[in-house]
Amino acid sequence: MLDIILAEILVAAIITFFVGRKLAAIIAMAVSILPLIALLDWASLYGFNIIHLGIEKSISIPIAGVSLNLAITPLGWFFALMIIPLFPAIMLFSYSFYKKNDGFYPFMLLALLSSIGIIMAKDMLTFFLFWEMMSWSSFLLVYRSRDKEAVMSYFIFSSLSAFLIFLGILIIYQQNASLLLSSINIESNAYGVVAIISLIAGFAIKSVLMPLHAWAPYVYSKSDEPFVAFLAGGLSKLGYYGMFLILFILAGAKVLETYFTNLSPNYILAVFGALSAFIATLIAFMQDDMRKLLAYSSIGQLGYIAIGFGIGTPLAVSGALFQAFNHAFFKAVLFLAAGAVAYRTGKWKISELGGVGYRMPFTFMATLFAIFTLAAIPITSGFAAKWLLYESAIDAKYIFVAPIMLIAGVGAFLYSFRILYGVFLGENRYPNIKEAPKSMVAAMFILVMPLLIFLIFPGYMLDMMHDALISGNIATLNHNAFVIETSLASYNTIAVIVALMIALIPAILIYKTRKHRVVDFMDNYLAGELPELYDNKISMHAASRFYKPIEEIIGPYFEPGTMSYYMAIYRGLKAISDAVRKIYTGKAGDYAIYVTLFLLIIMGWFIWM
Amino acid sequence: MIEFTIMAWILALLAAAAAIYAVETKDLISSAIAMGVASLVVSIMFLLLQAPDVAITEASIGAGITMAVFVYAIGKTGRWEE
Amino acid sequence: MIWAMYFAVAVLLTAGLYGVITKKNLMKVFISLSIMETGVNLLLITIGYIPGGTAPIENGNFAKYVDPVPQALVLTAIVIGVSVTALALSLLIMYHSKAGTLEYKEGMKW
Amino acid sequence: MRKLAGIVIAGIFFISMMMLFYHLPASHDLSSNEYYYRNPINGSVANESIPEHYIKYTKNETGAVNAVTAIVVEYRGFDTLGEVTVLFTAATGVSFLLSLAVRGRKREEANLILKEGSKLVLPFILLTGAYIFIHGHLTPGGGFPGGSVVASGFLLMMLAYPKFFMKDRISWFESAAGTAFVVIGLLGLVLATSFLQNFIPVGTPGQLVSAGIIPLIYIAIGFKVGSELSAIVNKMKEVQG
Repeated sequence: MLDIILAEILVAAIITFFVGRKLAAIIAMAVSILPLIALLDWASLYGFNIIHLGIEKSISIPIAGVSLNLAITPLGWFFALMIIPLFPAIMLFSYSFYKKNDGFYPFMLLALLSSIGIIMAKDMLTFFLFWEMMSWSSFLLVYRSRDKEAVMSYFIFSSLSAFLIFLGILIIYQQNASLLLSSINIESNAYGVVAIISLIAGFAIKSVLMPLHAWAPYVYSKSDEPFVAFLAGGLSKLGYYGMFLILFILAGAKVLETYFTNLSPNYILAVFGALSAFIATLIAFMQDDMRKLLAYSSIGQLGYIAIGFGIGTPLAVSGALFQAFNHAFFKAVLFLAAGAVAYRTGKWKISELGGVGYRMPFTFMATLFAIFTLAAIPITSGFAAKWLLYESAIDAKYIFVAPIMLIAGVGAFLYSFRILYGVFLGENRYPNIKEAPKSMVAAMFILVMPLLIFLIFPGYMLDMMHDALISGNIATLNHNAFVIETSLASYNTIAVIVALMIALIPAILIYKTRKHRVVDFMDNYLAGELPELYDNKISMHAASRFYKPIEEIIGPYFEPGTMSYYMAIYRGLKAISDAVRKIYTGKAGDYAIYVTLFLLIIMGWFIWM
Repeated sequence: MIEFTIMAWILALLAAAAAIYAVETKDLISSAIAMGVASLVVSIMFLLLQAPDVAITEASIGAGITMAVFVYAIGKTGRWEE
Repeated sequence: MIWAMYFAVAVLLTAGLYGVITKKNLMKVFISLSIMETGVNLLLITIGYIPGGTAPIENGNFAKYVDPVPQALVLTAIVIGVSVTALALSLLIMYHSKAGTLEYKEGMKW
Repeated sequence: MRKLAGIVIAGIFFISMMMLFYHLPASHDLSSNEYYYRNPINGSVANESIPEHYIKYTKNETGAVNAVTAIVVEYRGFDTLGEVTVLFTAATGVSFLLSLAVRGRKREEANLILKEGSKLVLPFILLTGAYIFIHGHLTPGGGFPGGSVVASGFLLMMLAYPKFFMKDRISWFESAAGTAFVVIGLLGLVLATSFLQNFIPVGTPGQLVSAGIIPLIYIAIGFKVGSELSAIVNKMKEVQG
């Protein structure tokens, strides 16, 4: 069955290359239904008896003398559950998004194929082959943007990632003489540690952990939104899949702990995650481009997963996986919503948008819910995930990480507010646009559904990840459908909902009783200050530099940007290369002398041996 | 076989002299012609080494066409080396 | 006889090498390279020679043949050599029509 | 300074070259161990060296009397195709580079004796060239020597008649010959088992019509080399300095 899935996606990728845009979208959507059905069937393995078709669970495909071993592992199943469902919805969205079929669908299908291959891989070679396939198919999708910075940075960082992963795999092979995940045992010596660190760094590039994130803002903000939705939602999770594999299933975390007896490297991972969450959040609310804002928001939200993996307690890892699942869906919805807004208005800059929500109410609703989840407003599933993470950080006494996470959580609300108010509410600048096409709206609402389900039943999420955690030697939390019990406290959905209701009552009362009037946009309370013009718009509007005071305080610290450090490395390398190049004088005679000296050495060696 | 050996040494000295002249002279046309002479001598040496196929090729190409190509090119660029 | 051939090879290679190292005229450099090429061809054929052997052509009375493999190699190498020389010379002609000279100058990259 | 360095390096090179030759195996016996064929992959050693095999079996395997021809066309036919491709590429490069320069220049006429003499000699040179490449499998020579002889015949004409010009016919010859080579190779793939394999009966060794596809391919190579080299020389002559 697995081979049929892979084969049909491959065949569909070839077919979609030749057919028209609508047919291509339908084909792409149709072929992604089969893995989805298979996924639901495989659920019976891990506690959810949804359908039972008796589909095969593992396979070896011999190709050119090497066999690709694929199997459904609990971890792979959980990650498949968060990556594959994105695909049909995104295809539904792009059904009306694209004006012509110019290579989007084939490479998207290849990206889907390779991500299935990655999460089902039973040995490291298969993993690496599909990883490379994922890298180049997504590179070609990035290349469609024709943006030099995006293309170059994605290419360089992808190559670096592939190099680091390959290095790690080679060291592991050298130690074990086997690449099967089941028989790998990483030794606790310098080589093993180098392998683990290089693998984690390679995966961190794909999952945009902070010092290695430099490609993401360019790529996320310049590529097509449906692809970015899949990239940010789905493909970035593959990096965390790899990290989970190395840290817990192959027991890399324990290896690191035993090797560095006096220092916990996992703590460093958590700190990187926390810095990622904190700094990216601060940068995010200074952005004017909606897609760039979402890109930094992605970096920040994905940082939480690294924090969870770094802390490594059952509570933290559960929270991290929960956060990964939520992020896949809400970030896909947000990027799709950005695409829908741009589809109707042609604008991405928040300062040029405004009032879109009045004309596109369904898009607004989907975005609103996604943003609630993103900002971890209570009762959403995002709140549950962050609750577990905060609690784990406090429980593990990570006194540096926990406060940073809390600040970043507030920051997430600040920038999501900009999207809500600056893009969808406020001055109605686009009175003549229509609601996004039905397929786009449908796609966004399909993606919101899982978030709603896990809002009410957060326990189901823990059920789903139960076997994955067990396979990584991590205990699971006590829970039922509504209540998650932890060592400090317990998270009870019903209690939260009731509390929120009670809190809402005064809010509603105030809203109802207080007399309010609709004010003109120009009728703002300037408090005596002269309206400062910014792009011919009055600066008090949320759309234009809403957080100007904060920007002025913290902005200078982020002025150089991460890219400048990479540029410094580049300049250093260039200086070294120029020095080496001095040998090449440009005189034929000099080259002849070099060659002759080399020959003389060889001849001398032959003569006097 | 001694006559072959003597002939080979004579040819070798001829080739050596032609090659050294070709490298040392300032007149590029003479240089190209000396190179052709060296090629021709070497083609006779190929014959002595029992390689008739190579000898024919070297005679017509090394002594003929390469030299012609060089002479044409020198005619386009300039005869004297500074 | 072999030693005469080896001597010729060594002189041809050395003369060509000396020309390439010291000469500043590009045309002279190519002439030197051509001489070296002849030397290399001669060396290959000489290595394949067997004292007392005849040319590798079956003539009924089988005696002792020289090694045919270097001959086949050199046969094509000569033809390739002349065409590549012609290519290089046409580049030189182009260069001359742009720069007006073939002498090496400081700062010239090629 | 540079001259001194050149003399020193060249002197050392000369001395070490001679010492290296001194260390080469003195008796070039094909059956000595160093010529044995060792398979680089599995380390197995064959019973006979490659030259020995060629000398012993060429006549029976290919029907060609001339072992060099058999190696060039039959045993190493694919390499020869590559070499012909290099030749073609170089000729194309020459013609492209020189087409950028201005061409055509008035030259003075050669004297009468050269003109009439070359007119007289040209047929014989062409005949010799054709003989060489047609009899490539029987006598010394073949496509490469024959083609170069033909080209030197045209070179003589170019020297004698400044207005002698090869026109476009030459490229027709060249492409026809190249195509013939590839088509014969592909026929080998179709009619026999692999590219450039012999698919014609070998015949009696020593006859003109024998040795399967070797004469055909060598004739094609002869035409190709001849036209290619003529074209190169023609281009070099036509360009204005």
